[in-house]
Amino acid sequence: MDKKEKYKVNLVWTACIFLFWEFGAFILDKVLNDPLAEAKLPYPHSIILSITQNFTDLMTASGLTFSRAVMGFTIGALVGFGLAIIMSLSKVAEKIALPYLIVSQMIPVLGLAPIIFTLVKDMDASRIVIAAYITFFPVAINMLSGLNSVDMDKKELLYSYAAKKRSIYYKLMVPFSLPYLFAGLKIAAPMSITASILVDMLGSKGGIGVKLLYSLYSGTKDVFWASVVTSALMGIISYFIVVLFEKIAIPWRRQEAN
Amino acid sequence: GCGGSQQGGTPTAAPTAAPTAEPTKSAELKKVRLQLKWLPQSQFMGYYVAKDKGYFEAEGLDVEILPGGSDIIPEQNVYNGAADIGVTWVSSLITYQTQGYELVNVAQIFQKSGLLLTAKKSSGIASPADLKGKKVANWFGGNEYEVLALLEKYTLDKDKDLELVQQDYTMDQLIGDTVHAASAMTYNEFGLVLESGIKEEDLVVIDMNDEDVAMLEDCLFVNADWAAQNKDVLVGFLRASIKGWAEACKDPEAAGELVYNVDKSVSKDHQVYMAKEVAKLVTPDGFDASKIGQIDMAAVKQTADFLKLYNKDLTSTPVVDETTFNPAYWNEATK
Amino acid sequence: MSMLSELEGDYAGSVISMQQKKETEIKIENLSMVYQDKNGGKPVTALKNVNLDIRQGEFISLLGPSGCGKTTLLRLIADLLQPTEGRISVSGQTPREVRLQKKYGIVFQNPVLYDWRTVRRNVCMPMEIMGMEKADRTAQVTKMLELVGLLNFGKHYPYELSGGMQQRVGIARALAIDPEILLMDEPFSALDEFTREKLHIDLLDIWTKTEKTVVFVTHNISEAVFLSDRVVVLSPHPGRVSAVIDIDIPRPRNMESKQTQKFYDYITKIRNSFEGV
Amino acid sequence: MSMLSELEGDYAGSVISMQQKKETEIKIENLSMVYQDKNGGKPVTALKNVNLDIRQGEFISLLGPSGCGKTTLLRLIADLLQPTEGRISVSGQTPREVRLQKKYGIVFQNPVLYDWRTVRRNVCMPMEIMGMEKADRTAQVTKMLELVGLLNFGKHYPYELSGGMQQRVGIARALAIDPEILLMDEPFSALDEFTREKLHIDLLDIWTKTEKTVVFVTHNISEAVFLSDRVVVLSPHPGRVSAVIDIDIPRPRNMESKQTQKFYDYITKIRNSFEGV
Amino acid sequence: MTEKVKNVLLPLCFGILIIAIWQLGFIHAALGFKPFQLPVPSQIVITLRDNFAKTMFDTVITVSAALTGLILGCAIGFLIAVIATMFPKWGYSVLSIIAAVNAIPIVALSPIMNRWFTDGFSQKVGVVTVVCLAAMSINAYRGLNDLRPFAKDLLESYAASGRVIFLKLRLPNCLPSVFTALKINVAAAVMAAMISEYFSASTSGIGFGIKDNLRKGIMAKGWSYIVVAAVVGIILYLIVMMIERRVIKWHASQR
Ligand SMILES: Nc1ncnc2c1ncn2[C@@H]1O[C@H](COP(=O)(O)OP(=O)(O)OP(=O)(O)O)[C@@H](O)[C@H]1O
Ligand SMILES: Nc1ncnc2c1ncn2[C@@H]1O[C@H](COP(=O)(O)OP(=O)(O)OP(=O)(O)O)[C@@H](O)[C@H]1O
Ligand SMILES: Cc1ncc(C[n+]2csc(CCO)c2C)c(N)n1
Ligand SMILES: [Mg+2]
Ligand SMILES: [Mg+2]
Repeated sequence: MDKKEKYKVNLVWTACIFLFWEFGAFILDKVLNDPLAEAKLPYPHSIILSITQNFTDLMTASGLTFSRAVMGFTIGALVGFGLAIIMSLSKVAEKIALPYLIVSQMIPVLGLAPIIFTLVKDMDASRIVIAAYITFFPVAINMLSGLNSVDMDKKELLYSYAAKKRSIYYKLMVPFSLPYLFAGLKIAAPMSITASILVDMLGSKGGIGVKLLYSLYSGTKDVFWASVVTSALMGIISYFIVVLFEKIAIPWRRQEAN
Repeated sequence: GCGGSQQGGTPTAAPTAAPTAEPTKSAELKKVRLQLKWLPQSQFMGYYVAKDKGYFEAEGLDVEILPGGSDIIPEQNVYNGAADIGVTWVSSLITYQTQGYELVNVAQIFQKSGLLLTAKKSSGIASPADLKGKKVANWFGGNEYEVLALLEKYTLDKDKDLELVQQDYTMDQLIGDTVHAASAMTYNEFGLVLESGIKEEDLVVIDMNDEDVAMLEDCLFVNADWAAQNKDVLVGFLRASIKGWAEACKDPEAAGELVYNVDKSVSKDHQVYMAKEVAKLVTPDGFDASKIGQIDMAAVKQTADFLKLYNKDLTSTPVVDETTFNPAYWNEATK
Repeated sequence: MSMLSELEGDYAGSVISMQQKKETEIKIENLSMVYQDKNGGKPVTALKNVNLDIRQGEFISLLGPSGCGKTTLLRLIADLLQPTEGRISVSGQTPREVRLQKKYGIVFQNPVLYDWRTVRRNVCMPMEIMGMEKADRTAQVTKMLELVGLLNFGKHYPYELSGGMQQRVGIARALAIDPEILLMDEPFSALDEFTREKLHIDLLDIWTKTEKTVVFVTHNISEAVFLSDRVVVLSPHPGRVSAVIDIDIPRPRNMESKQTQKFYDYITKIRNSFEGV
Repeated sequence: MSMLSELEGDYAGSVISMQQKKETEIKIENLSMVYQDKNGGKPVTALKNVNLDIRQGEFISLLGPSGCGKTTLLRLIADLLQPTEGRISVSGQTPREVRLQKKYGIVFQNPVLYDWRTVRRNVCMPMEIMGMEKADRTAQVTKMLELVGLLNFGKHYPYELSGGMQQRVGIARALAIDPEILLMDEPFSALDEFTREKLHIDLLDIWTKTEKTVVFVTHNISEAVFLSDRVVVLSPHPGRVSAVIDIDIPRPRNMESKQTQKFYDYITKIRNSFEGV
Repeated sequence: MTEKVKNVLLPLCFGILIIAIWQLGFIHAALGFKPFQLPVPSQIVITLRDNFAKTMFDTVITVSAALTGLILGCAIGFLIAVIATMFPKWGYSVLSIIAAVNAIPIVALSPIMNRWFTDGFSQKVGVVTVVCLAAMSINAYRGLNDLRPFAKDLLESYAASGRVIFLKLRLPNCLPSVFTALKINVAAAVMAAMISEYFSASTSGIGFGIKDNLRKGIMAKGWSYIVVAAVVGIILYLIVMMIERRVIKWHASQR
């Protein structure tokens, strides 16, 4: 598919979603006469209107959230990557660590935040740590499954040269697992936005999370939905950034494009 | 006993040295972090006014107001040092104190409870007794004790006679009729319900103060250790805050606008509405404005007693004395 | 046919040969290898009681029917697999020690190229591990690609190559680091006869110059005879050594060597020892 | 040498052969195939202006140096690749139509087995697609595995097989459905000579009985001569037909056929046409 | 020691070590925590025992919603991957839409679901479903399309229909990635179910137990719910691993 066609497809999709949503909102509002129509499913055009009205506000907020997400994502991805490497280096480490990685995902931020605050002291740093904490898991699991899927014969080639662990990872394990890693990153990137929004709510002074919280609390539904849509847009953007990096990092897979 | 540590004591040996009234150079300002219980809004207008008018600065303080949020627990943040002074509800504070947190209430900003239960008249609820068999919402997490007390008063079993459910941030459950009665703060949620287009005459309101189950709400509290070591700072902070509150309560309209300009979390109208309502809680009818922040020990005792009765998780009897509610700093600040 | 009976003698004494001057390098004693079937099937005995001495600098070929354990034997020598019984020693050391000294070069049965590396960088890889200088590496890659006739495809990725071209990349990669012990598993099976013949000559040339020990797996009897000092025939299920034949064709060998009667006799002989299996 | 000059005549007239009684089945006209290099390199012309008629029921072999485009040609016939120029028709239809009629059976150059299927189920797969009855399938699988000598390995997974065994599974799979047109890409390259010879006979047997058209890619000239009605020699870069040689050795052929002078002469002839490339 | 025993023993020993360090107050000493800030294991266990019936009831509430959402979310996510595979031109965009949905935080989703569904269960299922979409669709898509060279050619040469290619090639080929997604999603599902209980119109469930107690500073009880959640997470994870071992024993990762 060439660029032009891709562009066309995306355009059609956007239009379709818009129209469908508009229709759904209409049904809810005018046909079912739902008193909460505006809260349940507002008209997309009114959301767009609200986004344009609050444009600068939303942009500063999403800028803050996005930058925090980028930091959280970077740290989280690195940690996830590192954990996967450690777990694939040693079966013992994998057996020990895996259950506890699951446990880590079961501790909600509410329980975790006080501990992190005490450990890190600085609130802003804590927020990034928490965002990273939420992000690392899919990266670790995906990368690990990539590392575990490396063909035996490809490994044997390097064993036969008595390559050091480091070069085995550098030259084989990691490049082989890149497609898996990128699948993990594609999951983690929008998730880091979610995480960043969540930590916005940890008493931050700005960010989309604050917008969401304030608008929910104050019943300003248009701002709420505008924030929801903005966060979704950030998700798409983060996803495409990862896709872009994937295209650069995995040139040998371009064959599949056709 | 818990919270009964010695060093927090010496309440009688309250700070004597009055802080220098003249403004200090900003370089020498002492940094103080105030942790709000909730979002920046007129509920906390006194501090915003004090900050805006330079009252804190005059006390040699550089106060940073930390907004609250869904996962922010002021008691925790003050205790572990992420903040110096906190705003919370007394009922919640006592729960923490009985756990062993050496936190001290140093000023009681709200003298009355702002909590209501509200329902649409169409739900058939006319008085608390009618809650039987209905779906009633509250936020829980330490905000439910007054409602529990109310139910107890009307001999309604919270598990059997009605369905108590959790309320999210919004009032949509009430508006959308998925609950019959919902909790609301006079200064906030109730206003939102009205703003949503429901008329006041179509609503029933159960006021905790009228029902005589009120518990104390917004207060200022600190870590006992910190207070002992930063008496001057604390007293200065209280003095400036009280000044701010006094001014805010005198002209809530201006205060609401000011809060709106600091942080546009809510619309200006709502912020002003909130300011007016909050003023009624800080300086109720007949309350001496110079006594803003005074700890009414009788009211504290009532709050503690209710808690003892309705909070099954309380591990020990609440201690209400000067280790937990210390008026000395307030006394000093208002001298 | 007189030739054949003359050879018979060597066959009996198999291991003790005329080239005794050279010392034993790879000593395989009582080697057995059983693969457990993880899915509940019967275990497969790939090798049973294999004894074989490979001398230093020798060019030895392994012949045998498909599935008889040739690859398994190669992998055991290379320490890529641990025997269930018996032992291998290489110049008195364990295969592991030798592997860790980076003395092995292996051409795998299927080329095992890394998808993410171009042809050049695939060939380059072992040299990177050996810590060779960048300039030297580039020169050596060019030389090796020239040898296998792929100079024009250096920048291509493996999926853009034909089967035989991929195999040649594998050969270039193994030869590039000039290993002391070269283990080749059907390296030329996907090549046409002309490319193959060219590579035979090139390989013998390299071998003569560098005095490597070469263990060469093939299905092509004439190839085995042409290249080897000795040909080992394995029998299948379980794999055992069924014959070891010294190839006494003078070196250097060339195309003419293939026209000699001796050459044909050897082929016939091996063929027969095969059929006897 | 008299033999050779006798053959020369056929060579000149190449396409028009003595077997004109059979109609042309696969007609390849002006076929060219250029692979674009997606990574910025030069495009590779794999095939250039190839013309070839393959008759119905013919056994035709493709020979040519590594990388000359044999696999590409096979894939073009099978409609797995679209030519950049020219056209192929099979009994007047496009390759697509023929493919959709499930007339092809392909043995790939590397076995392409499905990791998640046992040997039996790999062989079974095409029959499932053809909608064969379960009982028939089981019987046919057993027959095919017996043919390639893998009856004992039916329950094993591909990774537990040797290279040659994997290749034999691929052969069994292709033969199992008895396709009208059999395209085989170096099917026997990983097999020892004996297994190979057995399969030659078996394949010819099947071919005679079923009158399939077989397009057979190989590097082994004698194999090509032994099996084929005609041998097509391709030249590399870009791949063109450089010679088409009719093999006029009487059928049924057997081991004795290989001992004839004619056989050797054909081999020499093809070898020469190769070298002329 | 057999492999199975090792699998259980190693993490168990590690866990016991951590619990011991925790119980003996080393963690508290290192971080400067008081036991009432971070309860010690014995406190948690005692609380759990005293409150066992209620905790189990809450667990059933949460886990049933989490599992329902998990199944729904994985099924829909998988379907999306299938659509994106079957209609590469038009379907592929759905994956980016999923990425967009994945960026809507649970704290925003929950109130939306609260408005759409009136009961707590459906609300939770709604949230969990949405949360599980991305990991499944992205991983399954990779598995459905990362085929070995010529694997598809083989089937195409037999004129296998798209359906057959899907059933016989893509589906088994994507199983390892589906399991990867499942592993991520069991953790995500329990977590999402818990968080959505922060806002759900009910007063039961693990999430409510955590929020209510932690906010009130009743740490031992709050943490006893966290422990239960962790145990549930591990059990679900182990179940996925066990199924994985049976279903894809042919895969390199299982050797
Ligand atoms: N997918 C591809 N992309 C780019 N180039 C290709 C691709 N497949 C084959 N080629 C090129 O086309 C040419 C012919 O390849 P092909 O596989 O047809 O050769 P072959 O005759 O089968 O060789 P061999 O005997 O080695 O298998 C080669 O030069 C190869 O580099
Ligand atoms: N990983 C494995 N697991 C189980 N069995 C195996 C494994 N590898 C090989 N085998 C079995 O061991 C036997 C010998 O295999 P090997 O690969 O050594 O044969 P080979 O002589 O190289 O055959 P070919 O000439 O076909 O390559 C075969 O029967 C095979 O089924
Ligand atoms: C999640 C949530 N919890 C509690 C409240 C109730 N509330 C209203 S004002 C206020 C601050 C206390 O002074 C609080 C806690 C809410 N709206 N949302
Ligand atoms: Mg082999
Ligand atoms: Mg080929």
